[in-house]
Amino acid sequence: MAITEAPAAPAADKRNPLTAGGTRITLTIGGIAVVGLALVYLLGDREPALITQYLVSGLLLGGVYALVSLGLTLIFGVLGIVNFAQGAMLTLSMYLVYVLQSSLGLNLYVAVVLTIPLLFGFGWLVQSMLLNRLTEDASHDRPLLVTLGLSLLIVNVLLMIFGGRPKSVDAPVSGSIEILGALADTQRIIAFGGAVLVAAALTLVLRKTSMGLAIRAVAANGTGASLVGVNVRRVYAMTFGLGAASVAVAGGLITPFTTLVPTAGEQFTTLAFVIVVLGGLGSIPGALVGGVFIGVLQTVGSLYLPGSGSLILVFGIFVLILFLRPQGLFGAKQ
Amino acid sequence: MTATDAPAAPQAPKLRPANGAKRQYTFLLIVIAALFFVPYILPDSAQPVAVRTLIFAIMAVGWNLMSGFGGMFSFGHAVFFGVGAYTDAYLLTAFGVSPWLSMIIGAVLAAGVGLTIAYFCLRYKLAGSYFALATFAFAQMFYLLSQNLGFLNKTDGINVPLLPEESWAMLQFDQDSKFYFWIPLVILGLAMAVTIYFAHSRAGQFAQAIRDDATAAESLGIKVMKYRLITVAMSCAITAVAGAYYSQYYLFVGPEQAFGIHVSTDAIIPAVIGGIGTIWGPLIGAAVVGPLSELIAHLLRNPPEFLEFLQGTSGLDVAVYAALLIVIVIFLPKGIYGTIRERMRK
Amino acid sequence: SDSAGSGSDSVETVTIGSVHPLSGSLAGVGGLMNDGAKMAVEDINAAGGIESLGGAQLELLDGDSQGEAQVGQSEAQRLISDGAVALVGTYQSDVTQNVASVAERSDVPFVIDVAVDDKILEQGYKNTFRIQPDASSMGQAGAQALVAMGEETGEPIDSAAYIHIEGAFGDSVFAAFKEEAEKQGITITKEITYSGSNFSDATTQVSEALAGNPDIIAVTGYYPDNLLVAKAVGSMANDTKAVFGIASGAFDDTSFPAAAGDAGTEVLSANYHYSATSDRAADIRARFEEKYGKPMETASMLSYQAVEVIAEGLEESGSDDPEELRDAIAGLSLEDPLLAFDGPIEFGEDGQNENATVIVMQVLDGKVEQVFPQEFATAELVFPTGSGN
Amino acid sequence: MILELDAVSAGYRRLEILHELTLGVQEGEIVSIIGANGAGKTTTLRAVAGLISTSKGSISFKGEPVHNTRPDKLVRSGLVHVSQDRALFGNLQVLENLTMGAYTQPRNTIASSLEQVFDLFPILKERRAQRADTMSGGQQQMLAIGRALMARPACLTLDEPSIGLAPNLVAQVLDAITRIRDTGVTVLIVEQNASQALAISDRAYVMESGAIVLEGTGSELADSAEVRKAYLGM
Amino acid sequence: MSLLTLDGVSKSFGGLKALGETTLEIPEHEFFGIIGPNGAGKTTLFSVLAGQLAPSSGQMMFDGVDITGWSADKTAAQGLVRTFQLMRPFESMTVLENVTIASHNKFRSPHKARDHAAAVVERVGLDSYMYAMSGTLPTAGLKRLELARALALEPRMILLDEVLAGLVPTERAPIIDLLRSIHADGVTVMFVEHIMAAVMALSERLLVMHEGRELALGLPEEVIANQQVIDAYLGEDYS
Ligand SMILES: Nc1ncnc2c1ncn2[C@@H]1O[C@H](COP(=O)(O)OP(=O)(O)OP(=O)(O)O)[C@@H](O)[C@H]1O
Ligand SMILES: Nc1ncnc2c1ncn2[C@@H]1O[C@H](COP(=O)(O)OP(=O)(O)OP(=O)(O)O)[C@@H](O)[C@H]1O
Ligand SMILES: [Mg+2]
Ligand SMILES: [Mg+2]
Repeated sequence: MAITEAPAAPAADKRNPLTAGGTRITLTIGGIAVVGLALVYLLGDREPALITQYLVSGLLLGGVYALVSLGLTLIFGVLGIVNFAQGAMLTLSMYLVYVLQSSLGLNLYVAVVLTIPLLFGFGWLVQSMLLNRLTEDASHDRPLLVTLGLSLLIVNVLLMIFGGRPKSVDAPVSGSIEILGALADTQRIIAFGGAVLVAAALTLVLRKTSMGLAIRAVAANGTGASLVGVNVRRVYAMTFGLGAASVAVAGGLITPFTTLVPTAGEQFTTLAFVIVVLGGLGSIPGALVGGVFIGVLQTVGSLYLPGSGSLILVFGIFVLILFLRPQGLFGAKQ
Repeated sequence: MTATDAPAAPQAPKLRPANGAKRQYTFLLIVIAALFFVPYILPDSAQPVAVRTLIFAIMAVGWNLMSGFGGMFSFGHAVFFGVGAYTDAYLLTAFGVSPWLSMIIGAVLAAGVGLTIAYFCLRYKLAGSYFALATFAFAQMFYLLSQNLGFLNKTDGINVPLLPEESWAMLQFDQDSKFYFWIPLVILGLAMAVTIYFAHSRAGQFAQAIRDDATAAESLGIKVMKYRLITVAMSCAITAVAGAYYSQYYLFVGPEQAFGIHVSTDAIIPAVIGGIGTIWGPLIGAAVVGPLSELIAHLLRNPPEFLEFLQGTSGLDVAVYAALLIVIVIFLPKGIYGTIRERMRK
Repeated sequence: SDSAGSGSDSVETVTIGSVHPLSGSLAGVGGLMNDGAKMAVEDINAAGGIESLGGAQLELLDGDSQGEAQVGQSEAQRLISDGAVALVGTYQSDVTQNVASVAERSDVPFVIDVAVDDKILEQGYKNTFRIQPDASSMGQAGAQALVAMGEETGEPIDSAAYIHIEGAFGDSVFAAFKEEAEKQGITITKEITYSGSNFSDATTQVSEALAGNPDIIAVTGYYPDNLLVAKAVGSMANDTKAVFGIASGAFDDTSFPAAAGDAGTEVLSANYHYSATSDRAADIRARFEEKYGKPMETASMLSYQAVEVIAEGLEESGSDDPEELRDAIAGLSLEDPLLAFDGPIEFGEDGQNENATVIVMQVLDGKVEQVFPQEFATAELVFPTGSGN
Repeated sequence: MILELDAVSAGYRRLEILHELTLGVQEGEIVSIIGANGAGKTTTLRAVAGLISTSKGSISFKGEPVHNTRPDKLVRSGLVHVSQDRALFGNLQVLENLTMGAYTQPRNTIASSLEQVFDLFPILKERRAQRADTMSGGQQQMLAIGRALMARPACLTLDEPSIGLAPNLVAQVLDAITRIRDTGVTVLIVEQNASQALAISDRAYVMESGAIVLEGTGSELADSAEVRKAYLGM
Repeated sequence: MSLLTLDGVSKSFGGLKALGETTLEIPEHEFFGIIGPNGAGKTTLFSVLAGQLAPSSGQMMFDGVDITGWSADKTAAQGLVRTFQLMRPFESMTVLENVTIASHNKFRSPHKARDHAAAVVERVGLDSYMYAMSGTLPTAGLKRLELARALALEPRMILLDEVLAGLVPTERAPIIDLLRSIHADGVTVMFVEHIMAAVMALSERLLVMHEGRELALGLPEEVIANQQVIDAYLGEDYS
C-alpha cells in the first residue's frame, strides 16, 4: 500500500481507520461547509431558491459519487490497487441490470439485487486470477496497468455484445419531490439512500464479521495476517469482490437516469479517485462524506464557474488536501 | 553431540564489473543506424504507425527518467507532452516561430512546469500512489484549463497550417516523406543518449540512490531535492519535445490530444512493458506496444479463415489489445528487457 | 501513394476509404455510419457500378479512428496508400480536422458526412467537402425556424434561455443563434454551459434556465447530456412554450422517445435530418434496418449520401484520378438528396454544401416526426408544447 | 518428532540458500538454531512457516507433510511463527492485535487465552488500548509473541526474539519462552545471543551455509570448544 | 576543544517528548557510548544530530559551526555522518556502487571516486562482495556496507546506531577492530549499542538515556554500577 513519507504522530487516531467515525473531522468539514454555504447565500449574489436547488442537486450528485467511491475505497485502501476498471465495472453492472430486465422482465430493483452477487463473483475472479500476485509484490504500477487493460477489455466486450447505441431501462418509480422549494429526483434520492445503506452495510461487515476483522488485519499487515491464520489471498479476493458488489449497487441505482452506452461509467473513475483519497484511503465514512463534499463543491461551484470550471476547482482542492492532509479527511496518519 | 558433514563453501558472488557507458553508446548507434532503414522496408501504409511508435518511444524514454530512474511515478506526463505540443502550435500560428525553436522553448517551459509541480509534491512528501494521483490531478487541471483558455482556442484546438512547399525551417514535408520518420528517430537517439549519459553520471547515480532510499542518500550528503528536480526537469523536457513533434506531424492539437488521460498512459505503458528503470526498456516496450494494436487490427481486417467470423466486430481489436496488455504485465513482472536481463545475469 | 488510377475507362474497381469511430465512446454512431457507407457502395454496385468507368465496381475500405485524432489520421493515410481515391468521414470535428489535412496533402478528395465545426473548412483546403450544415448555419437557421414557427402558430417567441455544451460545437451554434435571434427581436435570458466530459445531472442547469421565465429553452449538445436536460425539464414545473433542440444529438434520435419517456413528449429539434418525405430515403432506411437490425439514423444516411456524392463525382469525371474526381465533386449538382435540404447538393468555394439546412422535428406519439417547414412535414406541429405544466 | 525437516532445499528465486537441511523437534522441547550471519536460519524458519516454498525435501508437522502449505493453514494446524520483523498490525490496538491472533480459534476461548498472555506479559494488559506501532521495541516483541500464543500453538517458531532489545528485556523474553514451553508448547528458536539461548534449550543445532553441521543438547554445545570459539566469541 | 556541543536540544513528536532537553559536549577524538532502554530516545538523538529531524528546541554546534536545523546532506558534508539501525542499502546497486555514491561527494572525478570507494570496501572487509547486488547481502554484510558508506565520506565524526545488533559474536570481533582502527585514524565516534561487552570494551565515556533524558554519564565502569541503570536497563544479571 502506498504510504507517504510524512512522519507519524503518536497515537493519532486510536480507532481503526477503515471504520473510524472521525467526529472531530466531521464537525470541521461540516463547519466549513456550513460557513461556505452561508457565505454563498449571503454574499453569493444569486437567488436563494436557485442556490437551494444547486445545493440539493449537489447533495444528490454527491450521493451518486459516494456510491461509486465506496467500492473503490476498499480496493484502493486495502489492496493498494489503483483500480482503473472502476468505471468499467460500473458500466458492466448497468448492462447486467439491463439484461436482467429486458430478458426476464424483472423489476429494476430486483435486478439490482441479483446483480450484486454476480459482480461480487466477477470481482473475486479478477482479483484471484489477475491481481493476487501483483498485490503480493506490493507493486503499484503493474496493477494499475492491468486494471487499465481490464477497463478497455470490459468496455470493448460490452461494445461487441451490445453495440454502441444507447439503451435504457424502466424504473418502477419516477418523478420528483420538493425539498425546501428545490426539486429532487426520486431516483436520485433512492441512489442517495443506497449510498448510505451500502456504507452502513460495509461498515457492519468490517466491524462485526470475522471476515471484516481479517480485512482490517490484511490492510494493516499482510504477512502478519497470514501468520495469525488469515488466508490472505482469499481476503484479497473477498475485498475486491466486496468492492465490486458495491459497484453493482451503484450501477443498478444510477441506470435509470443514465444513458447506457459502453463508456457510461468512465466519467466517474477519475472523480472516484479524488473522493477516495480525499476521504482517506480505505475509509468508508470518508468515501461517503468525500463524495457528498465533491458533489456539492462541483455543483455549487458551477454557480460561479460554469461548465468545466468547477471541475478545476475540484481538482485544485484535491491537490491542496493532498499537500496539507495527505492521509485524507478520515485517514489515520500512517 | 553429532557432527554432520560440512556443506560446500558458499558460492562466491557473481562479479559484475563496471560496464562503461561506451558499450551502450555503441549499441545505441547500431540500433539507430539499423532503424534508419525502416522506412525503406515498411509499406507506405505502415509509416504513420512507425512515426507514432517513435513518438511513444520518446515519451516513454522521458517518462522513464523521472519514474524509472528517479522513482517518482508520474501519472500526469500528459502535462509535459501537452505543454510541448501547445507551445509549438501556438508559437507557430501566433508568431510564425520555427518548430525547431519551439521544441526548445517547449522543453524549457515543460521543465519549468514539471519543476513546479514536482517541487510542491516533494515538499509535501507525496510518494507512491499519492504522487501518481497528484500528478494525475495536475494533468486533469491542465486539460480543463486548455479547454477554457481563449488564446489556446479552447476546445477547438490549434491547427498548424499546411504549407504549399516542403520546408526544413518549418518542419514540414510531403505526407510520405521519410524525414517524418528520421527526425523523431534522431530525437529518440538523442533522448536515449541523454538517458545513458545520465544513468552513468554522478547526478544520475545520485538520483538512483535517492530512488532506492532517500533518507539514506540524504545522510550521505546528497541534496535530495536538487537531484530529484534535475531528473524531473530532464524527463519533462524530453517529453515536451515529443509533444512538439506531435503537433508538427499531425498538424493539429487540442485538449484531448495534448492533455488527455490516454497521453499519460501512452507514456507509461511502453516503459512498463519494456522494463521500468532500465535504459533499453522504453525502446523495446514502444517497439512492441506501438504497432500492437495496428497489427491486431490488421489481422482482424484480413483474418485467417478460421477467424473469419470475427471480421468486422467493432471493439474486438481493442479488446484483444487489452487482453494482451494484461497478459504481458502479469507474466513479465520486470518488463521484457528487465526479465531478459535477469535471466542473463543468473 | 502511387495507386491513383490512370484516368482510362478500363478500371475494374474504385476504392473509397471510410474513417469512423468504430470503437471507443462513439462506436455506436460510428458503426451505423460505416454501415451506411457500406450499403451505399453495395447499392451502387448492384445498380451497375460507375457507368462512365465501364461499370467499375466500388470497394469500401474502412478505418477505425477509435475516436482519436491521431489514429484517424494514420488510418486515413493507410487507406490512401492502400489505394483509396476518396475518403468519407468522420463524425468528430478534431478527427475530421486531421483527416482533412491528410486529404489535402495527398490530393485526395474527402467528403465529410458529419462534423460540425465551422473551422474545418476555414483552413482553405481544396480537397475537403461537407454535406451537412455547419455549426453556425445551424444556429442561424434554428433561430429563423423558431421565429417562423412562432408566426405560423400565432405564438410569438420573445425570449429564450440557452443550455449548451462547452466547446467549439456548442459555442458556435449558440453564437450564431444569438446573433440571428436578437436580430429578430428574441432576447436571450441566459446562456448556461456544461462540461460534456462530466455531466450526470442537469437539474441545476435547467432550474437556472427556468429562473428567467423564458418562452423556450434551447439546447445544444450530445445524446446523453441532452437526454438529461429533457428529463430535468420534464420534472420541473414551468411554463415555457417548448424545449427546442438545435443540432441536438438526442432529440431526433430514434431511441430518444423511449429513453426520455414522458419528458420527451413534444420536444422540438432543429437539425439536419434525413428526408422523411423522400421515398428513396424511406426505401434505403427500410432495407438498412432489415439488413443491420438497427434503425438508420441521420448520420448514417449522411454517410450513404457521401458515398453517393463520390460516385456521382466519378461518374461525372469519368476517371478515378483523385484530382479529376475532386474537380468533378466541386462542380457537382446532385439532385434528389436523401437529406431534407433546400435543393440539390452543391459545394461552394470553401467546400460547404450550400443548400444544406436544418428542419424542425418533434416527438409525437413516441416517434420523431418532421413538422416544419411545411414541405417536409410528416405530422402537424404542436406548439406551444405540453412541456409547460 | 512433532516437527521434522528432511533434506529440505529452499531459497529465493533462483538462489538456493538451504541445501538439503535436516532437523527435528520433539514435542515439548525448546530447540534452538545458532549459526553465523547469513547461514540461513531465518530462511529455515520461513520455510517451516510456509512463507517461502521449498524446492526439495519434506517438512512434516505432527506426522503430516506440510511443505509448501500456506501459512494460514499451518496456523490452523498449530504451527505458529513469530517473524524477525514482528509483522504486527501497526495501526491496530494492542488488544486488537491479540484478538486477531486468535483468529483461528473459537470465540469463546479468547478470554482465557488473553488471560494467559496477560499473565505472561503484564505490560500488555496495562497498554491494551495503545496502538501497536507506538510501543517500544521490547514491548512490540512481547506483543508479537503474545499474539502468536493467542493462536494456541502446538509448536512456536521464533526468529531472534531478542534482537535489538535492552539487556534486561533479553533476559525477560528468554525467561518467558521457558514459561511458554512449560505450558506444553514446543519451541523452535533462532537466536544471536547464543549462550543465553543455549542455556534455555533442551537441544540445539549449529547451522552453516544452509546446512546443519552440529547438533546436541544445549549444554553440550555451550561447552563445546568449537562452538564457543566459532559462535560464542569466547 | 569540544567537537560537538549540544545545548538544551530536545525533540517532541506531537505530545510525546522522545528526547528531553539534552546538554552534552563531545571532545575531538572521543569514543563515546550511549546505552538505554528501548524507546529511550537514542535513535532520535542521532536523527536530530544528523539533520533527519529538526530539534524542537536547543542549539547544536559542530566544529565551531552552528548546525541547528541543518538538513541531513549539509550536516554530512560538514563531516558529521550517521549510520542506520535498520540497514538501508541502495538495493538496485552493487556494493561498490553504493559506496561510490558516498565517495562521489568527496571526489568529483568518477575514477577517483571509484578507486576511493573500492579502497573503503576493502577496508571494511567486503571485497569479496564488491560487485554483488547490495540487496542480497547477509546481515553482517549490510552492517559493513553501512559503515563503508559512512567512511567513504571521510567524516570528522561518525554516529553509529547499533552496528553490532544482529551479528553473531564471532562477526562482532572484526567490526569492533574496525571501529578501533577508524577511531585510531582520528575520527570521533559516538555509538549506540545494546551489546554490553562491546560497549564496555569501546567507550571512553558512556551515557545512559532513559525516557529521553540522561540517567547517568561517566566512565563505563562507574555507570554500570549505578543502581538506577541496573534497574532501568541492565537487569539483575549485571548487579
Ligand atoms: N529476499 C532475499 N532475496 C535474496 N537473498 C536473500 C533474501 N533474504 C535473504 N537472502 C540471503 O539468504 C542468505 C541466508 O539468509 P538468512 O536471513 O536466512 O540468514 P540468517 O541465518 O537468518 O542470518 P542473519 O543472522 O543475518 O539473520 C543470506 O546470504 C541472505 O543474503
Ligand atoms: N517518527 C516518530 N513519530 C512518533 N514517535 C516516534 C517517532 N520516532 C520515534 N518515536 C518515539 O520516540 C521514542 C524514542 O524512540 P527512539 O527510536 O529514539 O528510541 P531508541 O532509544 O533508539 O530505542 P531502541 O533501542 O529500541 O532503538 C519512542 O517512544 C518512539 O516510539
Ligand atoms: Mg535471520
Ligand atoms: Mg534506536
